[in-house]
Amino acid sequence: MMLRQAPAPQDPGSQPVPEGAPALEVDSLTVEFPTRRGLLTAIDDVSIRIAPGEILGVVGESGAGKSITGLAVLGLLEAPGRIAKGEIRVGGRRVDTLSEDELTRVRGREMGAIFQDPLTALNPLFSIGAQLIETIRLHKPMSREAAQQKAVTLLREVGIPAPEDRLKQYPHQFSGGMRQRVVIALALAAEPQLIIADEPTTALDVSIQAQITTLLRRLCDEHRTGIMLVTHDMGVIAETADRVAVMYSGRVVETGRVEDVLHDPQHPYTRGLMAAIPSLHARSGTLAQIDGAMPRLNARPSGCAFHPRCPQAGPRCLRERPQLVPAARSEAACFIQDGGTE
Amino acid sequence: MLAFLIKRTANAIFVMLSVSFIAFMIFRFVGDPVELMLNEQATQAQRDALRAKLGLDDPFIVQFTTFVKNAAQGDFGISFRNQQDVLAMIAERFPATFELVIVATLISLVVGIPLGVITAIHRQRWYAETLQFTSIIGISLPSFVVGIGLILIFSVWLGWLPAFGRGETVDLGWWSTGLLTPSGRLSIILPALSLSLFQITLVMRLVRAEMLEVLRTDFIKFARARGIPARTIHFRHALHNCLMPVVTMTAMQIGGLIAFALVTETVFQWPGMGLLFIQAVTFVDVPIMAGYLCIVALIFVTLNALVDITYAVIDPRLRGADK
Amino acid sequence: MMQINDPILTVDRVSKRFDVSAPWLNRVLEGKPRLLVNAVNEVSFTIARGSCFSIVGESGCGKSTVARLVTGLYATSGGDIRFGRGAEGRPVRVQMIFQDPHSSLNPRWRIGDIIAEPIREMKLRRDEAETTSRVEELLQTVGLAADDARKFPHEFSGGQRQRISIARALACEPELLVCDEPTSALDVSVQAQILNLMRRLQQELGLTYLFISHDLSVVRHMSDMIAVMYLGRIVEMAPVESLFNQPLHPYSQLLLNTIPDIHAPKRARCVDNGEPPSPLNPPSGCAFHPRCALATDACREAVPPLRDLSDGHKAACLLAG
Amino acid sequence: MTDTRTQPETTRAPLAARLARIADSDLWWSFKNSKSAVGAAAVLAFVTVTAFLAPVLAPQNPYDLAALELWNAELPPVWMQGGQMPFVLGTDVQGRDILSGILYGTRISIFIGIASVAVSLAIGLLAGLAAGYYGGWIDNVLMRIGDVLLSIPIILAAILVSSVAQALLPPELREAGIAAVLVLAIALYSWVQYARVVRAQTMVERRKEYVQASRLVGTPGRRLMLKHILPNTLTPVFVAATLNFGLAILIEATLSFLGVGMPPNQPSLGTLIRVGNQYLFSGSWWIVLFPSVQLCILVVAVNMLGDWLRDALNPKLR
Amino acid sequence: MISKTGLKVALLGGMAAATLAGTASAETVRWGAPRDIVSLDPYSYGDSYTINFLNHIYEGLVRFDRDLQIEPALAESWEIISPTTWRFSLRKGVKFHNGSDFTAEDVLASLTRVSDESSPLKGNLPAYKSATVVDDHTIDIELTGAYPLLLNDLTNIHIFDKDWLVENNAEMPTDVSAGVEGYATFNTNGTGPFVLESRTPEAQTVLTVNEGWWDEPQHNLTRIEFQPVTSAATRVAALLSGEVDFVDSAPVQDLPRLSAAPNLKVLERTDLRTVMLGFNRRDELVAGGENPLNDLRVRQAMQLAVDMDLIQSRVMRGKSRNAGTLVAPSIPGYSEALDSVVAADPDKARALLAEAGYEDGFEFDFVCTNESYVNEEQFCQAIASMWSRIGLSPRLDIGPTAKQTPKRAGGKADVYTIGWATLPMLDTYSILVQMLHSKEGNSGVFNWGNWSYPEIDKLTQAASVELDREKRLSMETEALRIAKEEIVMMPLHQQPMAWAVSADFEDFPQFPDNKPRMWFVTR
Repeated sequence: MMLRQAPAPQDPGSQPVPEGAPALEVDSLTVEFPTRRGLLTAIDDVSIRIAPGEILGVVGESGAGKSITGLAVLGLLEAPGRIAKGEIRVGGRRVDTLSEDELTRVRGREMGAIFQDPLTALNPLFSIGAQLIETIRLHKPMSREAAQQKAVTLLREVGIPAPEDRLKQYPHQFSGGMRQRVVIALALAAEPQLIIADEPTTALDVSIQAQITTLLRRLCDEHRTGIMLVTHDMGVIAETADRVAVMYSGRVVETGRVEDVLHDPQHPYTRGLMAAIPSLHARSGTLAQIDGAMPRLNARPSGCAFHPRCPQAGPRCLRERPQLVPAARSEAACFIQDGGTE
Repeated sequence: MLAFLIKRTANAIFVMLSVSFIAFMIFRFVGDPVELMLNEQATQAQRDALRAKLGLDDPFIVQFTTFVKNAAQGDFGISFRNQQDVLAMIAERFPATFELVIVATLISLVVGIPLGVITAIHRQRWYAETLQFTSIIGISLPSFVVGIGLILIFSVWLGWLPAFGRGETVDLGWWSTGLLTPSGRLSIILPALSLSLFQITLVMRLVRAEMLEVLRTDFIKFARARGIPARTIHFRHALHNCLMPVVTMTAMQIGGLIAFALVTETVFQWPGMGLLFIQAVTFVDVPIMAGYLCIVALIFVTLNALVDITYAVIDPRLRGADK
Repeated sequence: MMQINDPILTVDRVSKRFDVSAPWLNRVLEGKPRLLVNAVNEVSFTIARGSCFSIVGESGCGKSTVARLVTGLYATSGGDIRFGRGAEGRPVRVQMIFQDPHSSLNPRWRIGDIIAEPIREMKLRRDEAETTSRVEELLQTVGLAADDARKFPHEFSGGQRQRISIARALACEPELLVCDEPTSALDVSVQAQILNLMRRLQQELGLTYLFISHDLSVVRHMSDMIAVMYLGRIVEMAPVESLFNQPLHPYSQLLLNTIPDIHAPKRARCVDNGEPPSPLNPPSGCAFHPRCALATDACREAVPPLRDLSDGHKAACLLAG
Repeated sequence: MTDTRTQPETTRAPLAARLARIADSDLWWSFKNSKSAVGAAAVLAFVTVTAFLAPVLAPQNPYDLAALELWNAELPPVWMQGGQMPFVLGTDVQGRDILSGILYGTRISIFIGIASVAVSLAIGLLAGLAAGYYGGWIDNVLMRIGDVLLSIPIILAAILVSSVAQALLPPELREAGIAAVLVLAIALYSWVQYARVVRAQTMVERRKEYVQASRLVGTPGRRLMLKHILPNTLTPVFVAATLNFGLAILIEATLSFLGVGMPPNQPSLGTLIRVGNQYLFSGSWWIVLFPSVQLCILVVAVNMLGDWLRDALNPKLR
Repeated sequence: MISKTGLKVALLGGMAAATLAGTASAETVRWGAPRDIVSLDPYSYGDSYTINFLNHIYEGLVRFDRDLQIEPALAESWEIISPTTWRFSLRKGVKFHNGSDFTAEDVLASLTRVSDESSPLKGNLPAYKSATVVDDHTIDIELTGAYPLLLNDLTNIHIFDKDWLVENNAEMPTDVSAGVEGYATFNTNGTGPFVLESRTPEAQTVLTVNEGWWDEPQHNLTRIEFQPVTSAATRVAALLSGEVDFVDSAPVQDLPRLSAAPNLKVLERTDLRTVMLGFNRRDELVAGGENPLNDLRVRQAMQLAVDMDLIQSRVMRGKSRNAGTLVAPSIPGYSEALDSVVAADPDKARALLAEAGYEDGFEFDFVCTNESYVNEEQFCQAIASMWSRIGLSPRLDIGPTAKQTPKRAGGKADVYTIGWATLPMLDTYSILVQMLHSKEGNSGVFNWGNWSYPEIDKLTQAASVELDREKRLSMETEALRIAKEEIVMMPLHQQPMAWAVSADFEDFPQFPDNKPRMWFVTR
């Protein structure tokens, strides 16, 4: 069943890895999709930094570009999407310039991934054990028996009861929550320093969601793994992340520590978003609402992409694009904090 | 599993009963068997006697029951023209058709699968697009035109390969094979090629489509995300997942191929069942037509049932259905 | 505010069973039993005119089935569904808003035809001109332009489509709107728009809502009464404030305990609470007992009845109250 | 419910807007940008138009026995020595102009292709809708019929139907009837494919929320099927129909080649090839070559369009 | 050429060449036949192609020599003891292939078998009444009346081994209707020059030489591989590529190409078979309505419309011989005076039609087969086209013999093709009694149009008992004259027959009856 993997050279990149480098550094990342209606910029000048052991929540509504950011980091953008600008470093090593072969050696070993739907993320024709062992032996040359042992350990670590028996089972024999745990185990197989978790809880029920986020938090703390947690759910961010980056229409509009952004949002979008979430504690008559919807990529407004929906927009917002600047305790890309909107 | 087997078998039996009904209708109503069997000088008394002997005066349902009963025992009657037992005639020609079809199928798999994989994983490259384009021509060319062309080029012009027949055959019990003699092997090349051309492109296009489908799935994306090399992904994860439909289709196609071989057999004068059938159509040899119909349908239905059952045994999702 | 004497809808011990047994032959040969899923099990509630009644629960708990039973898309397997009197003495009209704004509009139809369909089917207007003007009126009511009638669904965003769904539902001039997770496919900012719209329509048109959702914060925002469902049964039913302030059933407590709260993040949560059992094979007695820290032997044996514990706050737990 | 009310004037877009919508659609864009699709469409349009203008364009009516002049038999194409106008592509042994034969033969091929697709579509759509929507015994009966038909390979079914029907047709109906029989022989088989596709799609669409919404306002089942579900099942059917059109042409040609199709005095492309094949070695290669080339061009163009359409309509490939 | 050869060698080595050209030893004939024989039992099916092939295995009491004259075979001599009794002295020392001796009992058993009521071949021996064994090597054959053509008939009555028949329960002819397969259908035991080695129907039948043949072989063959190749194009291809070395039905259009091939030679001559058209002479046409074909002027018009010279030069490639009368020149009873071809005259034809009252023409069914006669499909179309031009509307119906014969024989054809070679009798009497005679009793079996000319009937009956050859022939000629005058049948041509053989055959005699006789072939 197993294809023997040739042991990979130990170091895919050539430059030395700085000690204590951030798990992930994204600088001015721009992702473009050439289409028949012209060039679409899905990600526009996005910079992100994740320290080891830190969970960065990337939050935004659909179309904000948060998942594409994750895929760009993994080097899994689908054609015709391409990185037009910017640098990506994982653990200090530049990865956006690597060839596909080199990337393959980085993926899994340096960075892992967890996707939204655990049902489709596993190959239905291979047993859980086969998939785990394949991945383990790919990254760490070891005997089948040792790999099997390691697989059992991994499954136990992600909280799957009776892991020895479950190795032989196939994905369809697992419940949704258990399957997502398997996916996490697979992502952890080579103990990467960065995990991209793309909506890992969206497909799960509330009570299971909490289990998975708690598991992620624990693994992050124990292994000093940096996690990029991509989600649309502010609640998940609030419970899990250390820092948050709020994305709107392909840009980061606000970033900072979770408590700061949640309690004292500076960007009008973040503020509107927080106010639009119904409270669990008190019942308000009318929810604050942001009129309109996220612009489509091919119809992005000039200047600040948020200006058509922004109650405080001024003429400058139509002309110029705001950059992230310190605002209160976080950073926001808004002229209100950066010299006014006139 | 047992229930599945029973249901699948019941379905197969139902289909076979229906097909034999069609065959019976052809037998009974295409021309009057009495007219076809007697020469024109026969007297009315002879006609009546034969009519009674054949049971043509019995009620319809009795006739059909008799027909099915006989057919189930392999008795399709005697050929009007050759005066031989129909089943024996078909059985005698079965090896020729079967070898042709199997060789054509093997060619189509051996050539088609790699081509399909290549065109899928290098979808944007020029050679993949060229292949894909060529494959359209492959499924569009009528096989008789291909056959005529092959004969013209390889037999008449170049003189490399035989234009007709099966070459020398060797008898292995009741099975006669042409694959064990040099002339037999040479003879099968052109017909098999002509028959498989359509299959090759079919397999290639199916593999390509399935591969593209599978390569888009999350589990492939996830496999890439955990660093599994492209080769492993393509040939272990992706191909594994699309081989099932390919093998299924190929197996199911064998039934159709056996029937379709009659065109090839006509062009290459390949002494198989199809040639027999076409000649029977020409000579209104109804028992052979009816028998051939039943036997092709039987092969078809059996293959389908086997494929379904194998599927149920192999696929972990279906196998573990009781969980 | 609540005229409980004049309920617009009374659901009386309604059940719905789905037959998911293996085919006959398998049962005979493999000795498998008939498998019936009790998707909804003896559910009773009443909805007061003009109020919003919510059913909340996790996937598979039967809440959507209740919605379809009430609208008549499913036939009940037992129990009664009674409607009050509607306008002009005719029976109450029920309409439904669906979860998925992508599949709830026929992609091949123009918006105008989609909204006009109920008017035409039910012959609510005399002629085409009246229908057209009614469609335009409805579009404006839900915050769209009259021009949008010419467009096709794919030209709209998710929020706009949900508005169209609402307009279609309103076209029947219904008294009761069944809303099956109307915002769960929408983004937060759009969700607020739709919730506000629904609120406004409720007030302007005097609508009654049966609101189905898994999102407790949305439910809290919209509802007057809340029913919590678990594995086909209502385990707790209470006015909204009472339920949120003082959940009585352990399952309600678990839900409130595990949902993320942006206003009080990173509170100590007990998340090790197992997974919901399969509805095919529900636990005996109280279905929640395997996950319940307080469960006793009694919980394993009898199905606890829904008891009124205080002032309209009902719970189906032996230990509560 | 009158018909006038089902399609209100207000929502019907003017033609110009409609065209603009088409010109702006993804499908048109994909078409414009696919060289093979444009090429295939152009070839197909040319072949179709010339075929249907055959009575105007063709120098001769090849079906009119009185028009055939044996003196002109086996003339080579005009560019060869001995070639004569107006027989551009030469003549066959009856003095039948090959070009005219090809034009008329293509007309028959296209007619049989279109007619068999139309007939099988009509049966297949209705059967598939009924099976998918009602389920139960209707579904069972229809699908079992489909099983039976599919267990008889198409070429075999077509040969049987066509040879049986030809044997049963009275002579005065034979000329007109053979084309109809061929259409029937092909359609009888291929409706199953559409029925299966539509059935599967119907079972998916039936559960969709827009159908439930329509049920809620009391739309009767028949209207639900025809106005809501049917239009949404057509995309895959459309692709299959295009590819089957090519297949139908091939099958007709094959039957004619085998001698159970169109008769030699009403030749289709397959008949021309069969007859011409007898003169392959005698030097009159043009009798077999040109009809073969035309047949291949026609089917390749159809299949290329079908191929493009399948990719263009496949949402996953966008 | 060099590069082509080089490529060939490079790609396939010598293998292909060796296989294609070299498997046959010098003494093998690989025979590419237009069709298979239907059975190994000569009595099971009245098919002259089958009977001729089986003549390599079985023999009759007499046979044709190289000049188609009758010579002794299994009978050494015969005498007519009374007008109805013939005595045959049988050859001694003849052995069947299984080693048993040939005796009079075998002849009796064979004659009994062939004349059985259920025998499809009984019509080939019409005058036979009974036979009596005189001694081991003498047998008397009783006839129903005086019959001059017995020897001609006997050339085609193959002699079985009685014991072999008895052992294998095959004494009676295979009865199709009984659903019984005969042993003789699959097995042979004759006395002829060749022995059956193997047979796969529709694929290959292999004969090897009979070392113990009683006669001195004129051939030097050791093996005959008989392979049906039904598609003419494939047959020609196989011949050109050297896969077969004899084809007994080469398409006329391919003859130039075949004669140009250095490794082949073409043998051609005109057949004895005269192809002609018959007319429906019943009161109504097939589709209903009054039958114009009963009007002689209409038939004359139809004959005048057809330009046989054009058909001869174009369709038949100049290889056929246009016929003015219904039998070929070498058939006794032929008269050169009658053999004048009617020249085409469409104007006169139209005038005649108008005179008969059919200036607007009429529709009728024209039934042809597509494989019975040389280029039949083509000349039928050409004739239909010529008729169309004088205003008639023929509905051309072309199909395989098996489908068309019931139509023609059953009166479901207004005009039809038929060919007649007077075989095996080789006398005009054959066509008179079988075709021109009114349909009554065993006469007029092929009178498919159902006409009746009492004068022809009278002449035919007189000729059948006239033992004076000259008198008999003049009666036959007179009947032919009436037939020509009345256009009972419309003669078209004697069709060409063309064989193509490998150039290395020394002697490959071709016969006007189009029957390959391998026992005369040397290589």
